[in-house]
Amino acid sequence: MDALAPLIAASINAGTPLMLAALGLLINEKSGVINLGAEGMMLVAAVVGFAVAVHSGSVFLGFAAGAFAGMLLAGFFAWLTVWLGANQVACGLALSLFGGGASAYIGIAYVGVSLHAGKFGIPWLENIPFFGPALFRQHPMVYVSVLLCGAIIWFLRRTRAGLVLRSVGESPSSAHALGLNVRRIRLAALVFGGGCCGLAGAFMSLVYTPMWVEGMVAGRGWIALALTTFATWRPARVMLGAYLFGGITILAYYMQAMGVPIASQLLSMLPYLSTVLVLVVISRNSGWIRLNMPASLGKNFSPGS
Amino acid sequence: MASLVQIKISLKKRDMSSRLELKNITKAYPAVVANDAVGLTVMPGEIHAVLGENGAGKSTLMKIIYGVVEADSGQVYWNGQEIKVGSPLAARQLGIAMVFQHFSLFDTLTVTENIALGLPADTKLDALARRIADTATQYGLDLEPQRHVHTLSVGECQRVEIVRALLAKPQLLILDEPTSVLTPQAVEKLFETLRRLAAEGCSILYISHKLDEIRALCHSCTVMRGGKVTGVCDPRQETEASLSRLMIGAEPPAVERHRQPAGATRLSVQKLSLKKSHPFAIELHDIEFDLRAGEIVGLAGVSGNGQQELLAALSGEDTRAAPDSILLDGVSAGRRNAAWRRLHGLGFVPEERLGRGAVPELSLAQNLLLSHQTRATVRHGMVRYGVLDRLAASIIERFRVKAGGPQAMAGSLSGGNLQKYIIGREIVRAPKVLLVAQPTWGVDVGAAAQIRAELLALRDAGCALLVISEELDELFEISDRLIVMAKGKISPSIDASEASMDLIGRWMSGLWLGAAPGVQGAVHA
Amino acid sequence: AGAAASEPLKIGFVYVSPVGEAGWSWQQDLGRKELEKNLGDKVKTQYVESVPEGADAERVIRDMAQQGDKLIFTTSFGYMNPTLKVAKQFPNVKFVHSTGYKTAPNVATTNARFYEARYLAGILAGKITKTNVAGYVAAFPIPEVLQGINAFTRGMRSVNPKAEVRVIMVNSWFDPGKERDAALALIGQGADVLTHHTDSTAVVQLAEEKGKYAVAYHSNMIKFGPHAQIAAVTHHWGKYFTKEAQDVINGTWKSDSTWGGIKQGMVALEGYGPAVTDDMKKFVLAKQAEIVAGTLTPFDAPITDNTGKVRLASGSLNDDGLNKMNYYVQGVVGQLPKK
Amino acid sequence: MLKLEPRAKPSTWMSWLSPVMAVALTMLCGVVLFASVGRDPLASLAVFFLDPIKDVHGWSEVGVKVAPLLMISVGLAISFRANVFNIGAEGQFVLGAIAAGAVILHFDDDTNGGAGFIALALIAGMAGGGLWAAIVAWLRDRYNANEILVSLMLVYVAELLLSYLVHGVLMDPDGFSFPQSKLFSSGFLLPIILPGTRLHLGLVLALLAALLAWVYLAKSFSGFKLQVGGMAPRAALYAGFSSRRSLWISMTVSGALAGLAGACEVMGPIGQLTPSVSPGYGFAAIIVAFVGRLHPIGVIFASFIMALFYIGGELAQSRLGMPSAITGVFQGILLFSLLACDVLIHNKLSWRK
Ligand SMILES: Nc1ncnc2c1ncn2[C@@H]1O[C@H](COP(=O)(O)OP(=O)(O)OP(=O)(O)O)[C@@H](O)[C@H]1O
Ligand SMILES: Nc1ncnc2c1ncn2[C@@H]1O[C@H](COP(=O)(O)OP(=O)(O)OP(=O)(O)O)[C@@H](O)[C@H]1O
Ligand SMILES: [Mg+2]
Ligand SMILES: [Mg+2]
Repeated sequence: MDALAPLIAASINAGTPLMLAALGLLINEKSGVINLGAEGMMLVAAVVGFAVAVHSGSVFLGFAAGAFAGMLLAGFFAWLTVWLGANQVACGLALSLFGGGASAYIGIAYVGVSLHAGKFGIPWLENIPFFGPALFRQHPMVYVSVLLCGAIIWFLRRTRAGLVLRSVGESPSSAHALGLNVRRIRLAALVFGGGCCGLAGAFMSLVYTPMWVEGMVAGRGWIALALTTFATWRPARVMLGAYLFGGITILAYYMQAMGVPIASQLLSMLPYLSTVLVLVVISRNSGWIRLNMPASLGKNFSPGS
Repeated sequence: MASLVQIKISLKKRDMSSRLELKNITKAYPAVVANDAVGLTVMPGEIHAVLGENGAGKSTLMKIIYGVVEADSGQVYWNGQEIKVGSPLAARQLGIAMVFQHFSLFDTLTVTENIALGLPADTKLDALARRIADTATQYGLDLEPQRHVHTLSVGECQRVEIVRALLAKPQLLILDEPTSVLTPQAVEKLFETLRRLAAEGCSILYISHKLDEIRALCHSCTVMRGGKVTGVCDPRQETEASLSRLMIGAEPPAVERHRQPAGATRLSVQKLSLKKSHPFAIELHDIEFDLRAGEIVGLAGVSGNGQQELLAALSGEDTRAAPDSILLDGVSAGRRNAAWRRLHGLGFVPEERLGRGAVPELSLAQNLLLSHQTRATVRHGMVRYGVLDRLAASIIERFRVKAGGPQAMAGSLSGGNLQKYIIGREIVRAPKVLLVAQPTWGVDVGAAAQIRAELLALRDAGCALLVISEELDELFEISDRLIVMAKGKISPSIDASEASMDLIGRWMSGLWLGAAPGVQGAVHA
Repeated sequence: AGAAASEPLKIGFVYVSPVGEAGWSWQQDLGRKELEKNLGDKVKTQYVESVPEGADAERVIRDMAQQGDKLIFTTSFGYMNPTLKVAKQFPNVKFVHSTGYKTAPNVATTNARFYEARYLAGILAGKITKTNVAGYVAAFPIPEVLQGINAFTRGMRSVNPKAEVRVIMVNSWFDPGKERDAALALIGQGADVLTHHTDSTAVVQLAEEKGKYAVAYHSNMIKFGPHAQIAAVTHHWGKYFTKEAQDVINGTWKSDSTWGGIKQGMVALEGYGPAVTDDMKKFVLAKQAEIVAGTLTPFDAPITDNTGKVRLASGSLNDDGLNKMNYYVQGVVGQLPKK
Repeated sequence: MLKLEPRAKPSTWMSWLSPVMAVALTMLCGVVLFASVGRDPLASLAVFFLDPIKDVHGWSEVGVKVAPLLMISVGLAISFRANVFNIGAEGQFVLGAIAAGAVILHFDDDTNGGAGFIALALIAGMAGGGLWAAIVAWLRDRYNANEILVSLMLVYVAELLLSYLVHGVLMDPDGFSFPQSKLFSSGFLLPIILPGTRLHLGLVLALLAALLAWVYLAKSFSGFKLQVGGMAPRAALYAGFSSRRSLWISMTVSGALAGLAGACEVMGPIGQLTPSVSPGYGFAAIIVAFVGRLHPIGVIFASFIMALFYIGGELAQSRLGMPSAITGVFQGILLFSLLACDVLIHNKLSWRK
């Protein structure tokens, strides 16, 4: 049981970047736009956040810069897809590709530079046996991400802005006819999503590793995209899915360390295979998907017609 | 005489201050000028009709008033003041409300949420539910605020739209073809509501293709043609013929038809039941009817009562039906796909032309392949494009389709022309059974007459036709027998000559179920 | 034939990853710089980084040869066959391939006996650990990695028979996120000394953050783990590169297999951290002297694997045995994939 | 203000001009990029775009790179046209390599080989890639699981599987436990079509695939059905074209072509199974497919440009000392430019107050 608390702590830590990114992508997708550029945005944000933190000495500024970088790229994506009507899938792929190259290019100067991650803990709570080490010794960003999840639940369920967002994703033409500015709402959603992906990328380079290395996001942007479908566009399930994925990754390492006689490659497949498995289980009921999936997902809308 | 009336009305209007006045509104799209220097005046408390054939520019004009579409030039006066309506939001703040021709509702949201989206941002949802209930009872428009829109019938959706408009306490209410989805009884109810509103001083702009409705309801009428205003009149003083002349310059040709005995059963539907395929679908229950050679059966009903699902099951787009529940010429076809049924003599014209009846990005010739899949057009797995071109050209000529030739993209045709092409495409296949949905939906009077004549000719040639339409007039005009669909069930069939509008209207609300045996007697299968 | 004295010898280097600031390619590049410093105007070097092991490597190597490089260092195992293919077409160009086992008249191979320093690091770890568990983050179960794991374990157990080593293969040479997660898992399993056979500094940084000890690999990472690092197992290519280049210039270059250890200065244990007491250091240095003297090797019999099978009953393991190593020794927790 | 206005009809002229403009725009960005790091922009561009093809050998190397890119992207063009988004070609490529490699290792005794065996290995590669893609098709068909995500997850699984195998059953027994298979003997390698270079039969197969795909999409009824399914799924249903069949065809064909590319790669320039057989061809081919407008002939040009970028990137490193990341930057910019320029096909620019 001694091993359980660190396992939980590590799972939460590993799940956090996934959750941050997936929450942002969920908001994107609720507005009807799918942005496959998550990986690229995370990478650029990771390097920009890292660079700023190194120069300013402030991790907080690093996060802000990462979020800003993500927002900027998402804004560019929004301009291409929402204003110019370019294909969302292709633009997203281009963004991923560009982000990979550009971050590597910017990052050359920062390879091997190190940041010192401090120790964290919530006073009192961190000393509770078991729960303290499992839950209450995380980086503040971890708690921010949990709060963000709660805020998004509240936003989507309770606020008018959330209602507006859902309506735009459901039927942009109807929303337009009611006088909602579909383009601006989609822009706002995309920029928010970019900001979240930026935070996730910055979390990778500032907290998770903490260092900059080319390609360090290592597919987490794609996993985050998978998580939104996996969660049928519900924030609480995104959280669950992210921690689960993080947990399975860590569990595979634990199993290796404990000497379970299964080849390491096969154990490393576990997170991916379990994602597919859960995806299959969730998607089986297409009616359920239809009820939750934004109906206009992936389709461009132009207010002229 | 019409011109005299016109002068009188326009003189009267100068005296009082108008609620809304449009001058020289012009709006051009890449392909057409939708509004060409249009003028329009609406007085307080007036129910004002806008009349015109398809594509005349009516909806565009309304969207300009409501701020959805921006005019290229022209002026708008609101209660005497020149204004600019930049967005629907601005329009609502002025006191303009609109019920769209195509609903602007959100399936996965509740009634309250849908209505809230059309109201000012500070509306509280809880308080709103009560206001909805109040307004609904005040005008006799029942609604349950917590229900999700996808669980509502089309009539109920219409009510949501109207309640949303009413809650804004408008000074001007715009209704774009609101009755096309209502039963005659519901239309009557709507008219009462509108008259009451008008009496309270609200102006109403009312768009419809149904001349009798306009004559019954409206105080004045602006007629449009090709984007221009061709006249203003008092519809109460006009006949349908004279209105029609104003609208298209001629009276619609009358359809000629003669009775003939029906032949052998071509399509037989027995105990057809189907579960929902998606959450927004309608379940079908024990559907039974026959279709015989040489007759047209009209299927009436308010849309959204299972017609879509029935058609999909009959056409083979939905292959979940029990094998024996659909017999095509005596052969079980419930599980067969559309291609198989087509091979066995079925033809089908769906109501959506673009994206279902035709692929917009493909040429007219290529679109033939959707239903012509025989040795003549496909050989050794390869498409014979030469054959297709010639066939397409002949259809274009025979059915007088206005198009740039066989290579024109389907998406470039106007709705009516594409409809003519698709119907032509199915007719030249000489089907034994033809299913037609909304044959003249959104099609103007002249083309509609042509299409109806073609359907009758096909009937006379021995084809069995099932025509689904929301327009009762049309069904009465061409059908030999009528059946009615409501809540996923089908009424007994009744001879068209024995049915009355009133009876069919009641059946459309599902009321045949408790019908007296006397009615059953008049019914024959 | 030697190059004309006036014309510098052009030398090419092919790296598998970005040079960066630490790790395998970084050490190679340090060697390149040392070579430049040592030979000055007599040589001119160039390098291409991030060359994928596969079809692309052959083109890059050939391009170098075509551009007139007379000596080419291909510094990753996956370049072995591409190097041999290009070497066949350019008999006048000399090639040196790292970590491989195939040679040709104009292809030499080189590698370092990392395991010697690993053994010494294991001794330190065995003395310093409180939990008697060390964690080892590794990339792939190839002989070079297994030599390191086994030597480390044997070193550790030579001073602390209760010690065990837990291993996680992350299936990647270079993925700090994974390396860190794996290290966390090892800490979760009770490890208080961590080491790695991967390319990033993640493991040392994590040990620093969590207050554990670390043995760095490739480079001295003391600045990433000022408290955590107890020592670093490092490699040093400059001297070897210089000698090879000098041989080419002199026309005395021969194809051979160089496998240098601590004695040859290709491998070192350095960067002792503050946690290492003078006694420990003295002890380790004494062992190091024995290795240099040849009286001690990390793989002296008996060698028993972790299933209990005796792999070597007498003597010490020869180079062939080292190269074919495919088992964990006693004290390692874990299992290798079976053939 | 400069404004976009919809055209009445898409412009044919612009659809040809747009890729040219996109390449020009990319070069312009290149000029800015090179100038900003203090390099002579024109000379640098020449290294990037001209040096790779300044002699026959250069062309042949581009050809070696074109072969896998083209083969994969032809398949992807077919699948994207059917609106089936197979993002996992990389995994199918790896499986093709594994299958072909396994067959070769099974039969290869250093003396045999020849056309029959080569064909067998190629077919095995296609089967491997096709079956890997068929898993995606099956999960989509049977369980409605999103093909983008499933195919992507299977990429990671495929790479780990390859690693597992070359560390295990497919490892060279005489290879000192190093993770790679033995070298295939010459009887199992693809014939070289240009003596003295590495240009192998794969390029011919890829061009053939492009040609066949073009005939299939433009002339055959099956290809027509597939595209209707992609353009208007409801029309396909109306016509009685099976969307399931489209899914299966497009998934397995694109998977098989990716598998074939993987087989050609290990039977051509690599000559053995190693832990990494692809530097990301499967992902690059997605971009190739889009740049080539999902047209089998268009992707020939697109894969040529992409190959040029790769090799140009290498040369920019060794000649100019630019970092390797530059290739990705250029590829991204190219795709962005193309997408932006494509807007002008359906819209025109006009001045408006
Ligand atoms: N967004 C648009 N882009 C291009 N053309 C349009 C657009 N909207 C309308 N049009 C064209 O403008 C003309 C007027 O259309 P409008 O919808 O106003 O007609 P309508 O009178 O309402 O017809 P209906 O009776 O069919 O509703 C038509 O030719 C139509 O094709
Ligand atoms: N959203 C749109 N964007 C661009 N062009 C459009 C749009 N809607 C309609 N058009 C074009 O406007 C023209 C008229 O189309 P529409 O279907 O509205 O005609 P219509 O007047 O209703 O015709 P009909 O009376 O035959 O039904 C067509 O050329 C059509 O391509
Ligand atoms: Mg209209
Ligand atoms: Mg030598």
